[in-house]
Amino acid sequence: MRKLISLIAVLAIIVSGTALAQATIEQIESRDSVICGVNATGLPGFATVDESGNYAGFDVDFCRAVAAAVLGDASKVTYRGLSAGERFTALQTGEVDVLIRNTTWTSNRDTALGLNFAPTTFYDGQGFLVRGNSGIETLDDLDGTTICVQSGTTTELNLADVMNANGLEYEAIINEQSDPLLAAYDDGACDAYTTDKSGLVAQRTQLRDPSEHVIMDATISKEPLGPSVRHGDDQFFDIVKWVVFATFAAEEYGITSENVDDVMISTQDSNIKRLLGVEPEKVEEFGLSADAFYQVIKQVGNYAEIYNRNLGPDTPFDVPRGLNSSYVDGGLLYSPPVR
Amino acid sequence: MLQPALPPPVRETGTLAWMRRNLFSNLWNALISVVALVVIAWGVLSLLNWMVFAANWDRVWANLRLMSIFRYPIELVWRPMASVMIVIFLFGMSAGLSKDGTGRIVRSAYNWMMGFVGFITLVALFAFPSVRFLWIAVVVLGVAGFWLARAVPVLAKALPWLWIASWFVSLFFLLGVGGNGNNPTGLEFVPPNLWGGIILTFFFSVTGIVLCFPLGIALALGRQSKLPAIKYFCIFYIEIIRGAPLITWLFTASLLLPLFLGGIRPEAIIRAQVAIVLFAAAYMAENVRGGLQALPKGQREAAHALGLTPWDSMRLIILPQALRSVIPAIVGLFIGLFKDTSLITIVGLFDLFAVALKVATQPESKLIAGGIVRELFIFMAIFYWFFCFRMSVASRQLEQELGLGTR
Amino acid sequence: MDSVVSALAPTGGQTIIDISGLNKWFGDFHVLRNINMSVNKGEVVVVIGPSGSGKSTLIRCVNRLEEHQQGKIVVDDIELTDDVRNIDKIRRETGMVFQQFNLFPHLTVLDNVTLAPIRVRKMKKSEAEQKAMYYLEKVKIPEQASKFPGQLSGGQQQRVAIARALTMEPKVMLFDEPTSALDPEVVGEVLEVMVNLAKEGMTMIVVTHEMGFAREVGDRVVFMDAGQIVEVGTPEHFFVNPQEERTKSFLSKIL
Amino acid sequence: MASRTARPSSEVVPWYRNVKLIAVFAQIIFVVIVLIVLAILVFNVSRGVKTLGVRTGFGFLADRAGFPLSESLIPYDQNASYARAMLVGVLNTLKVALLGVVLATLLGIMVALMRLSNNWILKQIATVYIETVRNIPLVIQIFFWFSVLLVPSLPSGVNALRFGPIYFNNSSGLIFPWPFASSNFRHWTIWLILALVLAIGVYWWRRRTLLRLERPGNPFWPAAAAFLLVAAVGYFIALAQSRFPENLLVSLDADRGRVNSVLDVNANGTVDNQDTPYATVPVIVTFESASFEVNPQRRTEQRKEINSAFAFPSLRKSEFEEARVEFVNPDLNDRLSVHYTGFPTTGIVYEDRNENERFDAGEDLDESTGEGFEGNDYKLVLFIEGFKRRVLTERDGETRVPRFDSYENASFERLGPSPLAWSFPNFPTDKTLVTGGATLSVSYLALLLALTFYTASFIAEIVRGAILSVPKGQTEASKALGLSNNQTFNLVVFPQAFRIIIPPLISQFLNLTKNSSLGIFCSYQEFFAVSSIVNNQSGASMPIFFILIGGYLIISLTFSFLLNLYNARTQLVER
Repeated sequence: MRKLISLIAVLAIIVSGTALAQATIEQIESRDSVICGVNATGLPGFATVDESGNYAGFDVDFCRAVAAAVLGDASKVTYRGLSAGERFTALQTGEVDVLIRNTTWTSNRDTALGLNFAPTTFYDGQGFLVRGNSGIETLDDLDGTTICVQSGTTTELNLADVMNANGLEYEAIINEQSDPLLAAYDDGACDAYTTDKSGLVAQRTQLRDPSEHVIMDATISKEPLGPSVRHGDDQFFDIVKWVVFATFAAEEYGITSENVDDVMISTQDSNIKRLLGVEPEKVEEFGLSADAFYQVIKQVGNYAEIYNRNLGPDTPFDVPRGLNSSYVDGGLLYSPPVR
Repeated sequence: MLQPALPPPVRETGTLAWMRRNLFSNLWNALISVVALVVIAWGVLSLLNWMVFAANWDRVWANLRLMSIFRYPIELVWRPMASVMIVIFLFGMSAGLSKDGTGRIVRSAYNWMMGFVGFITLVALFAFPSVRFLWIAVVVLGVAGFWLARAVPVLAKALPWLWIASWFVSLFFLLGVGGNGNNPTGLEFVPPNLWGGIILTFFFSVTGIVLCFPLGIALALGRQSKLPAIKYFCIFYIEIIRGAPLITWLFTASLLLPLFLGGIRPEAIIRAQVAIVLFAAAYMAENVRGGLQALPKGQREAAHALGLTPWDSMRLIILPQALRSVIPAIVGLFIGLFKDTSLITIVGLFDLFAVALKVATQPESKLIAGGIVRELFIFMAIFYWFFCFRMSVASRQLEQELGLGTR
Repeated sequence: MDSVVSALAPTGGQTIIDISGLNKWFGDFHVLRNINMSVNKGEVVVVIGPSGSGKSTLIRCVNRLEEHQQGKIVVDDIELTDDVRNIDKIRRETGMVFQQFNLFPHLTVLDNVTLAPIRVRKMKKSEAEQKAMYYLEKVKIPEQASKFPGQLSGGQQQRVAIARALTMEPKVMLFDEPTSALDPEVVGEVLEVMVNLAKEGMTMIVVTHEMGFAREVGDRVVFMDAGQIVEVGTPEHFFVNPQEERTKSFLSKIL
Repeated sequence: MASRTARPSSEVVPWYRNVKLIAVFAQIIFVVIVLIVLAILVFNVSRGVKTLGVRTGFGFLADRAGFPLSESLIPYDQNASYARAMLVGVLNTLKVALLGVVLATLLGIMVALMRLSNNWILKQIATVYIETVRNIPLVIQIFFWFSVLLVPSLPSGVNALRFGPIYFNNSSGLIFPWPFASSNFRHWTIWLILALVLAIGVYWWRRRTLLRLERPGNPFWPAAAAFLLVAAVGYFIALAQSRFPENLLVSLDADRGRVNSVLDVNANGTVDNQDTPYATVPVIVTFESASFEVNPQRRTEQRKEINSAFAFPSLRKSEFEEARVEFVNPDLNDRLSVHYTGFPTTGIVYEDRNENERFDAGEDLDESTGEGFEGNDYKLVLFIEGFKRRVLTERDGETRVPRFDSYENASFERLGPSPLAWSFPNFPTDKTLVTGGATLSVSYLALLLALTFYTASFIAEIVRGAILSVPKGQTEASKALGLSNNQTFNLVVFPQAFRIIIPPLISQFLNLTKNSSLGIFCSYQEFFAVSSIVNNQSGASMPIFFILIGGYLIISLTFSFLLNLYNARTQLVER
């Protein structure tokens, strides 16, 4: 009989999901899992599935960080692959708790679509891939060149705006798909290939000789990517925000998953004490257990660890940190104080 | 005195005569034959050359598990395999119990299936030790079902019910219930978002055809109804659904179903399944309607004249005949559904096609020059072709057996 | 018309079918025009007439295979109205044999025959089968019981159809051109069954072109044309001395 | 019917046993249930609109779309409205569906005839084709055509395949000459209408004459001849009437390689931003002499690597009087030679080490370094004398001509106006981008080919089945009458098969149209794909759902209405 009841319960959960009225954090706790919306088709370095079926990537690690903070276990994540078309609806209707799917933070999405964006985890922007021996180094060198650009995206608009603004002439080779464009670039059909830098990095690995090509310094657009939650649940919004800040702060203070236990014992810095829950009240104000951020760092790592694991020099991608460095290193990652 | 039968002149038989008749009957034919032979030889050779020497099958091979079961926990792989066992066992029983004309078709399909399963088992035996015993069990059960049914022919009566039950049992095994770490007596729950690959492709299309069946029959009957309200509702439904492509209905179900249901948000897999079922039901209705229309009017009248209730005459006289005559069309619909499952990738579900696309984005796959899209495509094409072709063969045999399509 | 109506009056005995003032239209086409007719228990009424004269429609109205728009049909004291219960009752009391046999091809002969007794009369299966075999013997094909209709000849099929109707033990049998679809050589075997049935005292309405049958078995012959009953009479009277011009010209063409 | 009174009934039938009332009640209950379900859905949606912020109403259609579409039959840019974007999608759907239907029918009939032929190989080819194509999901086939066959296998950019004025590569697609209607087209329109009316008249007249004379014959040909004749005469008259506007201003900017044509609105004689673009002005551009420099580099052709390859902007032999290629560094002219793969614009730099004055394998690599003669050190220059090219200004009032590094005496000549202006594709100076002509994109071709091959396999089976269904007696009868094989097929077998073919063919046409929605898998911007983008941008999923379903329904219904009309006619004519 008990099995029958639980069968019905399970079927009911599958059929109905959970009610919208409950606070997100309560829902997560009652189902013992964070539902995290990630890229469905897979974005190299950010969200992929390996041969044994495990999700991996930069975005995925932040899903795990949220789970570590809320449930104390980074593995308690239910991944939900979302296409670009359904991602916002999925978040609005509560199908996912948090959307971590290379989504650019824009004013329209913040307001009209009812999203709340946590701090940017990856400052992306449109860049250019050129041949190392082409002599093209600055934006001005692109005058009179041919540029391969994906159509139907903001990248095409950005390119047109920037080139017009600087009075530069160029020819665009346009295609909807990135693969044929990349092949065209590889075959010498265009002098430069443009898309978001995160994409350039992943796609460079597909070229015949990746070392012949360089990513130009110039960034012509702002594409801040970060987690987002839906309007109307400030508590959960705060949690996601501070999970991200905690990874920033940990890097700043030099706390890693390796040394976090030692730091906890030895530290005299009251900021660190509050962050790691040695002084529990600040963390508990979030409605989380005192060791929430400790678990994030212990199980997932600080920002540098996450970055290096997925995009760093030891990966096929090797994306330079650039803007995605801590503010102490001249980047944009800056965590407010924990007090 | 009867003239004895003589062998035909030599130039009428033998290979050379065959070639002359079929390939070189005149100059024009000879020219076409030669050109076609050269083109075919070149095409086949270059394809084989590519497949053997140029293609990189490592990534496909390494991702076979992902493409078969996607993220279904590997330690629970016996559960989808249990579903396979049940189905093969019942298949064996059906083959063991079949005798007459249509039975021969079931038998040949069974033999083919066992050959296929045997092949997979051989591969598993050498390459995938973790599932080798499961596959051996599949083969054993397939054979056992056949002989069990031979020995106990009474089972024939239970067979339809066993088939229906098998769907529920398979669902039960795939989904699991009651168990978790603390309660090992049940089967651990595996949420549908972990299902994918080939098992999802199969489960999805089978569920689609099973569930669309009653709805399709109801719609077909409704469309034939004398009551205008019901009739026009059914016509409206069928024509609207058939008027727009499946992909738009998937899109609708994915985005709008939660809205229609007022905040109730079924799992993505259920939303897609609902769309597929509602879609297939309209086509099923048209097939069944064909069967109903082909039924002579006298059958209905005779049933009335005997005083059978409408329900009884429908159940005992009309539907059995109407459905029998549209079996080939229903197999055709199933093939269509099986192929159409590849569209659920548009709503973020991971059938074989979607998983293959995902495999192409793995960092390791990206490192191979030119990617592995071609290899993945060949793999998928062979998979789909293999099953669809066999089903369409069966459908054609059924058509002949039922005396349809012959004029 | 008065003369016709008076000729329709039952010649004695108990009335089992009473049709009065029956009118029916197919769309705008007036297919049955003011039909008055009654049939006594044990009587055999043969309906003849050119094709399209409404003969079939008339007997199909009796068990509500066709709905009539005006008039009254009473079968065994039950009036045929929109009442579901009455329709069911009347269908139980009337057996019907069709031109195209209309056996159920997916059921064996035995299943064809026992289907209605089991489902409608709620008979036990064994009882129904016993009864079925009795009637199959009566139509002289008990040995075909386990075959499927498709395996039988036309004449055999029609006899099964008669057995099927009889197994319900109806009070009235309706025959809708039972021999029209048969090869000439097997017409005889079906007619023989019908003749025997008539001799046993079954009430029958038979639409047919078999004038021999009408002459031999019919108690009364009804001639219809253009949806009306033109003439009614005993076979002797009808075939020997028809009154109406229309009847004369019809008979002159077919005899 | 009112005059027919209800049948008198001796007893009152209770309502629950009255067959007529039961039918009425059943319908009422059914309608009530349907209405209740609808009401629940509407209620849920309206609540969802409030709580979830889902947009309703069609007002969003007027908003600025903001995204570009690479393929459009009507003028469109990102400042256009969502409604216009959707319209572009619908037209793109029709563009692929209409051509696909024609091609699939032709291919299907061809394959059916192959399958029926008495050549064994042809029969087998047809069978294998049908059995393969119809048993693989269409979406995988679309994917195959796009990502496996077309994009990686076609030459890219400058390596475009060339058949005369037709170009084909994997970034631009298929480019071919195409006549565009100029502003003078209106002079010709009247003649076209006249020709059409006349053709219809001739058709009817000829048909009636043939009927009266009881002669076999096809009234189509005289009608077609009449149309062509009037249209041709009309064209020359329209040509004579054609004028360019007084204030048309054409200018050549040889430094930038541009020809501009604008209407000089403010009459100041120079091009400024008040002027409006004026399209389809044919111009002949001439350069007395010119030169152009490039670096040799490694290239890929047909997936094979070629070292030291060079490619100048493509020139046709008719476009120049004389051309020569030299190394910029004069010392190299003695040491290295040039092998032309397409004189004078493509070739390979090599070192003729075995002095056979021919390019041999390996000679394109420098012996000392093992690398190609590549980069600035081996810069080549192309000198040409007397360059001349005919161009046509495009919709934005602009077109491109080669932009040479240096030139002498560039000039241009405006050609006369005409109702139709032929636009030829050409390679401009920036090496790769083809302008002019009409383009079918790779996405379009992939979708078109996949739909054509897939649907044709079904059509072939329909046609074959229909032809086989014509009784053998028909063939025997017509042969007995002395008709030839061809006559038997054309006059007896095919007309009978045709009647059977039409209804299932219609449903295949509709399938093809609906299947074009899979264009999203090869990034073809048809109705569904555009709707998805609009949904993604505007969040108005509810109204978009209605537009999508309604749009497809209208397309399907119109299609099937027209085809059924035709079907009804052929069925009538047959009898």
